[in-house]
Amino acid sequence: MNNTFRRDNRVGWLMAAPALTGLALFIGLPFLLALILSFTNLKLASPLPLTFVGLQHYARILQDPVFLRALLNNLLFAVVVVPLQTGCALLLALLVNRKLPGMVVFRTLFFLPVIFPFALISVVWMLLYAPGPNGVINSVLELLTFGFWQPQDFLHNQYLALPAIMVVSIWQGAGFQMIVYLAGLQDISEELYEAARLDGANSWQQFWYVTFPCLRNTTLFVVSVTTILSFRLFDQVQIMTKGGPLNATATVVFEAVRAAFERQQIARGSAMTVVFFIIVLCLTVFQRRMVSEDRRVG
Amino acid sequence: MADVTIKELVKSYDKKHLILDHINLEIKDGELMVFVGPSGCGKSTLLRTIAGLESITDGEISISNRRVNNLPPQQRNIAMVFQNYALYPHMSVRDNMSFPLRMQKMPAQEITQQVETVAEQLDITRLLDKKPKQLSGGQRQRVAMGRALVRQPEVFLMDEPLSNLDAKLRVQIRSEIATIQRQLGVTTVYVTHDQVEAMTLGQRVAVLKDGILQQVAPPDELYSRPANVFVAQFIGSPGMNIIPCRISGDELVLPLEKEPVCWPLPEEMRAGLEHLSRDEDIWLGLRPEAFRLSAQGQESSLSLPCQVLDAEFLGYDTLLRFQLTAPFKTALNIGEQTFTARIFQQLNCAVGENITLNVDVRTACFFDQSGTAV
Amino acid sequence: MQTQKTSFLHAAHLVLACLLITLSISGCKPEAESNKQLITVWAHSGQEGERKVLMDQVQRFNEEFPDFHVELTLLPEGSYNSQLQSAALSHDLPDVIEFDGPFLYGYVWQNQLQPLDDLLPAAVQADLLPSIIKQGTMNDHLFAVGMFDSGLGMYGNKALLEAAGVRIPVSVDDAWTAEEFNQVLNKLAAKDQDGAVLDLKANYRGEWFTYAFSPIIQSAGGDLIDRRDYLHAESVLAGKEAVRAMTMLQDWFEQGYVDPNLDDAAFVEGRVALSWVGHWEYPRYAGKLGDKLVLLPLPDFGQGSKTGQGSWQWGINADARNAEAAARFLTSLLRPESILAMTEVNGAVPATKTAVSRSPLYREGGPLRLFVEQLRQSSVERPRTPAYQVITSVFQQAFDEIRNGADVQKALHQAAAAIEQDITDSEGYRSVPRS
Amino acid sequence: MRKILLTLFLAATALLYAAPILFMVYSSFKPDNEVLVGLTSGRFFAADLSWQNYADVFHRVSFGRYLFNSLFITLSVVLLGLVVNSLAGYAFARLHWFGHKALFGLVLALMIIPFEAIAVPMFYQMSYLGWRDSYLVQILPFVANAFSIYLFYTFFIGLPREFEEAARVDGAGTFRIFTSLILPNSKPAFASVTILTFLMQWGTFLWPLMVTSGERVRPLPVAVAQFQTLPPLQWGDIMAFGVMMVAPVMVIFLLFQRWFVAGIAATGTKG
Repeated sequence: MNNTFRRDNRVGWLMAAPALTGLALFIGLPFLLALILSFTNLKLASPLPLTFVGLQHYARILQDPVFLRALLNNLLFAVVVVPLQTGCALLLALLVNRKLPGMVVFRTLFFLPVIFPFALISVVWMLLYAPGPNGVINSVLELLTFGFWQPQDFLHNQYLALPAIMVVSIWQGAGFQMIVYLAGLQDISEELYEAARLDGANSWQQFWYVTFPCLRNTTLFVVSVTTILSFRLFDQVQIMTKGGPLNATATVVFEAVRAAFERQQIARGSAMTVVFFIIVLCLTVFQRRMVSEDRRVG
Repeated sequence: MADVTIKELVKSYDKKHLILDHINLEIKDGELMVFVGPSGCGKSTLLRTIAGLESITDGEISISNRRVNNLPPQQRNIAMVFQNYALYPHMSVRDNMSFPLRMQKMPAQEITQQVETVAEQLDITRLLDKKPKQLSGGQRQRVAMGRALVRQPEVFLMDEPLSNLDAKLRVQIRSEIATIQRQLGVTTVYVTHDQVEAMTLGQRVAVLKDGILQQVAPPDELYSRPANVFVAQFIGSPGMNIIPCRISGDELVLPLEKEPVCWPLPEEMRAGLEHLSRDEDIWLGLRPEAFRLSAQGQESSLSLPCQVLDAEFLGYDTLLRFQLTAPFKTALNIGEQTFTARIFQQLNCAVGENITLNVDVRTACFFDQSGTAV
Repeated sequence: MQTQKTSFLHAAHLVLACLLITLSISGCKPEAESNKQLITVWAHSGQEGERKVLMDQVQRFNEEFPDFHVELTLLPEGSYNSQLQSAALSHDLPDVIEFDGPFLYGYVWQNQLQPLDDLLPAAVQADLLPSIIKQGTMNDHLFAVGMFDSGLGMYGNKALLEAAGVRIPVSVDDAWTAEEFNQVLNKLAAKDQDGAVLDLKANYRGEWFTYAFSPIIQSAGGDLIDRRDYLHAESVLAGKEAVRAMTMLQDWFEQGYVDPNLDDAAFVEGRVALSWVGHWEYPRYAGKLGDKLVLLPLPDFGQGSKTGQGSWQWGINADARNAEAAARFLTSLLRPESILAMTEVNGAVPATKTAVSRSPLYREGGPLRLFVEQLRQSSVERPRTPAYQVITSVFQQAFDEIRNGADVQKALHQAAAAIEQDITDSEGYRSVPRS
Repeated sequence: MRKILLTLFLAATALLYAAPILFMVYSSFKPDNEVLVGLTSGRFFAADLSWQNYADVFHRVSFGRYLFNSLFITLSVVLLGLVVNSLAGYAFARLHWFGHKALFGLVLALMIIPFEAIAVPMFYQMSYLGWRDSYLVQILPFVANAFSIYLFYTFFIGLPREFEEAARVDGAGTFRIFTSLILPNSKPAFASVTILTFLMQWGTFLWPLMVTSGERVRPLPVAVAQFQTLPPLQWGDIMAFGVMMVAPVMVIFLLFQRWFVAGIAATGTKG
């Protein structure tokens, strides 16, 4: 070992130490804690002695109809929101990826919801979803259907509550992904389109054979991020529906927080947290595999 | 001023595969030494070990008899010009050139003065307040030179400094570099993959291949007496033609199976080849210039029947690519191997035409089975 | 180059400054002048008037007792108990803690509170309403006192009720029976534009649902938990009485009688004739409806009209630095003037007999006298068990399901099972001595 | 012609898209009892507009305090995060120190743990330490960020190594190279990380909901959710609260729009 290396060693550790300490204390440690606590009977501020209960909490939550419903809701949410939001984002990106006057304004408008905290968006949409003919959305629907629409209490209807939250989420998230798609679109060389035009491709064919394949990795990224976000769903549920009606909008994270924070059942909440992490892990591994497969082929 | 001595230098990342394989080299004070070789040969790595940017596994590097193995770059009193110039993009030319001096804690006034002196020398005074982005390739190159010169280093290291310039500018700056180097007399190590650059610029040239030093010699010696087949083929454009042969007494024999063709060797060459054992298979190396177009009907014993594959007229000379025709082709078992001749006249040969070329054997080189010159 | 360096230095200094500010702000709790004894107090941030009265009381106490300094922190109601629980874990609870009545038992079980029997003057204790004493007592010790108790009932719009031609009950004994109530709703709906005639404060959240609707179950003969051993819930919470009562409640939603009340103005705007709510709406309702406002008892589901009781209460931290000073602060809160100031703004039932007799709302013949009568004869305190925080959370969930059309039997069964499981997991909430 | 049609179509879509926001802004000027009015009722566009709701917000809650809390927490996380994560990113990208490869692998692995997966145990951890209800508990856990480190790493690894080598030959030490060379040439990376951290931190809800008690350290998102439940329910005030809550970000966004877009695009290409 020579001096250069030794110096690098010291300086390297010094530079990385603050971040590594932070990650260890505030991600690593809680993560381990989640694993350990999920095997105990811990309740916040309970005077009972700590005992290990093995897999009891896992066994229970996996039989708990509410938690299972929450899992199903997350899944439903992902199945609907991922394609819709990705599609909307791509569509918006294609629309604003043109050189027309005023395009910057449109782009800004589509992007605007992204800078709104979900908490605020949820509050605003709660009002928009107001039941009865005075609710804005109800009255718009009434107008559009020439009065055939029967006013609904969206957030208290077990069939409409989850879709209502989906709409809010798509509305908020599409702008973000539009930008990601825009970046992807602008990475595609103009020459490819010129070549395609010379080969006689029309606009649709250009999209299908040039644009879409070139956006493969972007799409994979957008899809996987949206999928994971779908499973992280919490703010809207907490504010708009509290998981109801009939648990139609309960989510895994909401259930974990409800158990740990509202009912002080830290151990049960931790077990849910671990299940949540395993889902995210699987999704991530799947996405990574897709991307690396693409790299091998490409 | 300083000399650079490299002894038994070994560089390896994994202890098995050697990037630099026991290099021994002495660069004399004030000399312009060029490292040349194909990409991946280790020439840049060698330069960077001298700079201190790469650690070494074994051996020793000293500058002015001072062992520098473990010294960080800034303590080696060297300056370096990088392939992409590595000008700090956020600083003006003046700040770029001042940077090394400021690192030495030189008083501001002296810095200004020295920067301006060097700028004048390189004719870049009017560029001093510009940012690198605003400069042309040639100007950037000059600024990079300036930044290296300004600190008056003992050794000047240049890593392919011209490779990002167009051909014409490259020639111009190449000669400028040579001039400045001569004026200042700074020991300079110059890395290039371009053998023409190496030949024109280097006072001595070190040829590397696979981390092994092949030959260190002045350009003319490198050309006329390459140490091995690799150097012979790497130096010169196009490289040397290599043909299998045998020496039999006073004669050069092309060992054909049915009917060996023999040429008598000129007197002056015989002495150098005497130690070869009779009938040993060796290699004959012929520069493209060694071929002459034989006049019609004036066949000498050193002539070769050839078939033209292609003739490129370059304005002054013609590069003639050819194959040896039968019986050589089959008998020598050298298949479709092609050779190149440089003929100093305009030639109008049709492709496929059979012609005869004479060979000036006096400039020929001989290599043994392992490829080493004999 | 020089500018680059200095700007980095500036950035670095800024960061450092931020860090220092952070540390200093989070590190030092605002201290009173050093020679005073600090009494820290946490209270829920209720309605505007309540907040103001409380702050006035604190200020007055601080002026009156220069040796002490009461420092009041107001926490939002939504997650109040959760906040207290997490503070309890690190022993960060203040000297004086306010909490919603039924949570008392959990705090006592966790050994967070100390008994007030010997701390509060006997005269003050004797003056408290029995309902306050009952709510604040556990294991034969008084742990908490309140400035007021609550009253739950139905406010009616006399004009609308009379227009529909329904009988208007005047006392607890005289309450509508469940069947009669259904007819009332039916008659009211017939006259109503959108058919929504009942405000159940569906826009409220959290504890409201347990407080307001567990009396239905109790009136029908069920309960949230079996109060004989506080270990079982199934037979009372998922029994046929409870199921019948909650099915009736579900029916009100399904018939469209219930106004969603998203703007919290259904009653004051005259959209509904009946508002099922507590004392706190009295000032607003009375201001808006005037003479047309009548107060009615909740319907009788079979075992007599039942109502909720208990409201915010005060206790003293087991770790309090100076329990006597804290008790003195509580005593000052319980003075009739303090109580009356508070109940004047929130319309609640004053917690002492003296204050009740002086209250224009609650003294004999006052417009809210019914609440006092209810507390005497028909109110049911929420279960006095540490399991209450789970019971209420589970019940709220069940209520939400029922309100949205779930199978009542199934929802209540699940709730009962969850409650029983929690009790088992907590080893029956056996008492654990303070370590 | 086609262009005009397209522009009109886009304008209509954009307007529809922005409608909830416009609704919020419009409602914030209406009297509270006029907010919940159907579009078709004829009263929707007929309200008396005033700034009353804005005054009411300040009267009813300490809006200024919430705003300060949000700004202070967010800026602290952003600034400290820039320092800490860029240093780590550089150490991983350029320096050879014992364990750097293994640790970087670990950092990459940590990237996939979403905050929600550790919120519960961290809530316990912080409650146990008695750190709740402070600025510190809202700042410190979010300073070190695996994704930021990764973004810096990819940026630094793409910078020509020759700058740094030139500087080392010129006599600069590692910290000097980092401060006077890497920093000024990494504006895009810093901008990306700033924007992303800012957006994430500004909207954070779950964590402050769990760990803040009073208004002393509570940030805007939790405050707005709580304001919505504060009796009496006045939708006009709530909308005014909302407008004031996004106004500062809106200004920042309009000023630095280019960087916002670049920052977000970076997540897509680097992720």
